[in-house]
Amino acid sequence: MEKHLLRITVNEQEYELYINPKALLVEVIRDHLGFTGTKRGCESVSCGACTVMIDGMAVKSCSVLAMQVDGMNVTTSEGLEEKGQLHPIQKAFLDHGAYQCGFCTSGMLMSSKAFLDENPNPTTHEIREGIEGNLCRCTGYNSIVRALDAVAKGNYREDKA
Amino acid sequence: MKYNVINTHVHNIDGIAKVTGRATYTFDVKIPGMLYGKILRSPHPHARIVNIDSSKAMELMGVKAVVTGKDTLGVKQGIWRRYSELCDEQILPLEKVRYIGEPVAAVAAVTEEIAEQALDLIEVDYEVLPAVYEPMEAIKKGAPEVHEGVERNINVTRHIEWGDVEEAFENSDYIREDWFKCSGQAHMCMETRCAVASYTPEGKLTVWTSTQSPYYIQGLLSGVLGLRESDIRVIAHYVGGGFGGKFELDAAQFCSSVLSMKLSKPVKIVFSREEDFIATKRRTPMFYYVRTGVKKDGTFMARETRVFTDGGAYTGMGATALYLTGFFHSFPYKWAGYRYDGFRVYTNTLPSTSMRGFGAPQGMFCSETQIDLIARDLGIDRVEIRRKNAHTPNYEVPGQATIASCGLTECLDKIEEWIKSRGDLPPNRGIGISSYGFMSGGIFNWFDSPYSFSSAVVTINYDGKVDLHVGCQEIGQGSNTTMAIICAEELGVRIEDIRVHSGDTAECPPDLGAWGSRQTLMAGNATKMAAADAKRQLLEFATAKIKPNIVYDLDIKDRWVHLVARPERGLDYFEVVKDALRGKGGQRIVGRGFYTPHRKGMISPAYSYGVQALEIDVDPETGKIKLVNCVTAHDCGQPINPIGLHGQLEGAISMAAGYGFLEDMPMEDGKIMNPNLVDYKIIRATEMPETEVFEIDTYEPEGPFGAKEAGEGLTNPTAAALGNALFDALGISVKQLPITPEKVLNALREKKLEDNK
Amino acid sequence: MIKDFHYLRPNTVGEALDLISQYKDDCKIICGGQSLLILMRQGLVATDYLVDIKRVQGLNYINFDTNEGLKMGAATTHRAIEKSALIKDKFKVLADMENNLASIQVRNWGTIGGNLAHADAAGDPAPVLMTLGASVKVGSADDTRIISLDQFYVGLFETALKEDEIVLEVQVPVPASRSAAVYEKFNLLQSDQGIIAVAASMTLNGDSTCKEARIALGNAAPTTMRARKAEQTLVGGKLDDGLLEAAGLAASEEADPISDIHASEDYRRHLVKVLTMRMVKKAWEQAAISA
Amino acid sequence: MSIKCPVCGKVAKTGSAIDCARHMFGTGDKPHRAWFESQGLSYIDLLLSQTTEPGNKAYITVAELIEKANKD
Repeated sequence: MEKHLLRITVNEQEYELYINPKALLVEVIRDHLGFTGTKRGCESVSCGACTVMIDGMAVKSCSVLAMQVDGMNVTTSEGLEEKGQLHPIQKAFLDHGAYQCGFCTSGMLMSSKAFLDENPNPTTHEIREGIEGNLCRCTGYNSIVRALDAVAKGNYREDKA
Repeated sequence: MKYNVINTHVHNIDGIAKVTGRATYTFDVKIPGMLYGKILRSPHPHARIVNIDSSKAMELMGVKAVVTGKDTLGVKQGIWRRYSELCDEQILPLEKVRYIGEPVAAVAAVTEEIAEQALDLIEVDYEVLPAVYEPMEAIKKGAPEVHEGVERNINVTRHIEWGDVEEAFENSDYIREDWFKCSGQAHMCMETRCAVASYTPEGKLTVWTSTQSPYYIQGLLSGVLGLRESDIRVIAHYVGGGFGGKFELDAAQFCSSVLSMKLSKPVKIVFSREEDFIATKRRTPMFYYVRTGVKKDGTFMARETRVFTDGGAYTGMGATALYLTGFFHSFPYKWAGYRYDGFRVYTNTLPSTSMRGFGAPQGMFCSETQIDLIARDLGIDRVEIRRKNAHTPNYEVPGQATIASCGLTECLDKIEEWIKSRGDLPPNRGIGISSYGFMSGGIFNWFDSPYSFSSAVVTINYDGKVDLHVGCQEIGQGSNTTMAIICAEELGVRIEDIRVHSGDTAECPPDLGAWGSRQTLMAGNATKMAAADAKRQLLEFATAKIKPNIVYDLDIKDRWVHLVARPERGLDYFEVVKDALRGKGGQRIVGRGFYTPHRKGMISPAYSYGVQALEIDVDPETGKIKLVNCVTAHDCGQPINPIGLHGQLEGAISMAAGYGFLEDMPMEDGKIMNPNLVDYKIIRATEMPETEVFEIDTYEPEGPFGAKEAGEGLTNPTAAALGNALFDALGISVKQLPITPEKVLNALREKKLEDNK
Repeated sequence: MIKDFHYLRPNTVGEALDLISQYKDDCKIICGGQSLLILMRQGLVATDYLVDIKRVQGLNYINFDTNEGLKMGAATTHRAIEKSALIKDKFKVLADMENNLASIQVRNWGTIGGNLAHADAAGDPAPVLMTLGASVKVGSADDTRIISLDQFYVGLFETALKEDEIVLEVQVPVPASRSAAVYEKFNLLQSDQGIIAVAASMTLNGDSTCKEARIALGNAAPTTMRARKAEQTLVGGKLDDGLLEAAGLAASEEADPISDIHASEDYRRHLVKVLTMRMVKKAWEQAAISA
Repeated sequence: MSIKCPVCGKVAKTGSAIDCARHMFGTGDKPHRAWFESQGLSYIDLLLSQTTEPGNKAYITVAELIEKANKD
């Protein structure tokens, strides 16, 4: 099977690699590039643990061929920190205990980031819809909703942080 | 009493690793030369293994080994090690398979893909045997034998009785009988079962795995592999959820170990989500018959309950669930006479076991549903009837349990208040309530551990940093943080002074692990004792330095070593540590602690209590239920970690509400029909109700700083509260879980017919 | 595990159609591919060549004009449709439907053309588009043609597409005056497909009697279907409970649902009836005030 | 007359056969189970019907046999 050249930018770092075109984006991110923050929890595009941002959009990286994002920008949870500082959403997750086992957290963070970038002043129902593609078996989601609501209310703006 | 660390806003100490993607789960472990394993599973619910031919698979390029039962010691293992007849599972069976999905062979190859291709090349001849799928069928004369020589497939029976049940019924004014069916439920941990086993020629085996009890896995692996316990190192630094499904030996752990021992290479096995659904274990399905006698005024007199549980193919933890469901079915009420007979029946289905609540959610669903029916029949208020019969502090459940702290009555008052505050509800709205309670760790030791149930070691370094080694297991419930809080409080330092070491049998003392809500109380007591031991040693030096009048006591708070009576007189903690170390010839200060319950009855040293109210909205045309509000009055003794506590509460609600109206594992001829996350329904953010919790303050004398169970018992009330809310809204009672829209609609139809009579 | 394949990524529609006519049924087309990849991972679908049209130029647009109506390129994502101000304004029912289609992640990557061509009877867009009288423009290397959605679905996961054809565009006519369309699915989780879904569009005469009714059922048969008997019971009628009941009953009888772990056939028929009554009433009332 | 348990001789407070049956089921130890079998009944089948069918059939059946046993 001829390999294809994939040019991809992950967390602001450009990579060039030759891959079997059937490789899923999540496989490239985890197995080829070693960003293991991104997880996998199902084979049915259901759980959202593999959620990353592609050109700013939340997408389930298990549902996409890596070749389909050739030349695009991918962000994973490892790419959220800015200059070594936690992103406001990460801080809010800590303050509100918006994770327990932590296995869904990376995907949850990426859905949250993409959602708040697009809708900075959501209602709590909109927040729930924003993360409904991500399963969490531990928290019951409400702590995550509170965390995102706090970020939206500006409690984590740099000047306040 | 004022605390510096306990019940303050403390970040989970694993938090930063988890919100930055740095936390490395077994799922992420990759070591040089690692091979990938896959498991061949039985397509038959019941069949004799005639022959397994793996020659073709071995010819496939990249395949390194194929193992079957013949490559193992053939040990029948089980977690009830004290009772050999209950150790009934060969993870790679030699004789026959007993459920669809049971492992028959395992492959190791250079890639996961090749391993999977190899599975198709293994030829297995089966002699298919007649199978049985329902306990009520399996128990009949002439039903297929799941395990040879087990009469009527009855695996375990349990009898609990106190008082004179006949007399109590005789003295009852009203007797009610009901039949219930409680479904199974998948643990559905986000991280599927997985393990990386690495055996080296020195004869040592290291296993990274997703488990609730590294010590159990170490012990069980030792038994099936013939290695010394101490030559096996089990590592579980981050675990993607457990919920009762990850403290028995699983096929990922066993098969990767067998393959690694054969090849002396690391082997990784990760279950697919489908494997995790069809071939691990599940919440125990139960058939309940409940006969209850009460006085006109609502006083509970007698209860006689018979339960048949679907055990599936093996025992596992199911034997414990059979006992606990019978005990907690009486909970949290007083009965003059109580009799429970439980029968666990083998079937050719996925084995059933412990799952968060451990049998209690089933028992309480049946009990609390019937209590509302009785209250209606007698025209008594549903809160009143519960208050009248509620457990109270220092109550003894005859021959079973001694209750110390109990805030149940206060919880009932709080919930009654909240219900009143809701005023008149709009049509098709209803509020249901359910009381609950749960154990703070089990007293039973069927595993036959020679070690104390929990141990901890506190080591103080020259710089004042404290290393806390505990065997209790962090699985997301926050035990590392809880132990750090307890240690910091007792020692008088800050949370950032503590470094917790857990999840590694080579570093940490043995501990039974994370199940039965045992860690806060048991590991917490061990940690507190270890910290107190270390503190005592520090205070010896401090006393020598301060030279106070002998009548003065010293203590440490927030890094300040001082006279209790004269807090301003004291020394800096860090200075004292430095001096103490020199005084000990440079040896670090080491404190030890351990805990094993004694003289605390049959079940547990302490019990949590609470009452939950769930408000729902029903669409009477479709039967669809929407969760609106869930309010819980909760007595967990002294809260240790408020953020973690709230998270446990909400997480339990989502899981238990799912059990009430969404989650099920329907089967056809032993085949699970929804082994994926499209067809298996789990509550998502949009289905989760608003939640509120009232903490009811009590002090539990047996618990560390007065704490007791907090997270698991909360799985017990929600399904019952949901059913009772439906009863409140539409006057119908559905006695089969889950309460699906279709069942609601059928119940409404039946009610119409009744009303028209 | 996915079987190996040759991956082809044409840049233009022309290149794409040439490749497809060259490889015919030796190739599969991937757009968003979220459903296709699941089937490939399960080994249910294997292919020698995979033609990726997700980023082909000129398949991603939303246009509207007052004569031609609405035109959407096949590679337009669900999310783009959901967010489009134009669609919110002219075809709110489409935007609302998209808003409840799976999750944001899926809507971000999935495309309208891919969804329609996948031909899942439980898919959300098809019933809504059917009631709006929509068609799809399909094309091959030699030819393009228009197929009404009513004729597009021929069997379980089966469309009228020839082996060398793909969907290029979705066309929705300008809604008649005094008309309105609504959609509702019954599910247990908001992001799920419907156990049953019903879309209805009502067009009224001046006296608010029913001029035309279009009712489409999702997941009520092997394919998305029109409930024509129910529609006929409504034409010429006045809005009242008896008429609604009759329409609901007709729809539940002409539906052909299965029994599975999620619902029995009887319950599904019941849901068809309830939802049809609700949707017709809702559409009727909206149409009445729309003028 | 007050009914005795044909196995252990216990007399239920009410002395009624049905309560005696309840006592025999509840005790359910080997000797008591053996008695069921000796009457050509299956303890387990009786439990099964009691726990799965409405009414009180199993107890009534056994009560009748107990009365019989007490007569002779």
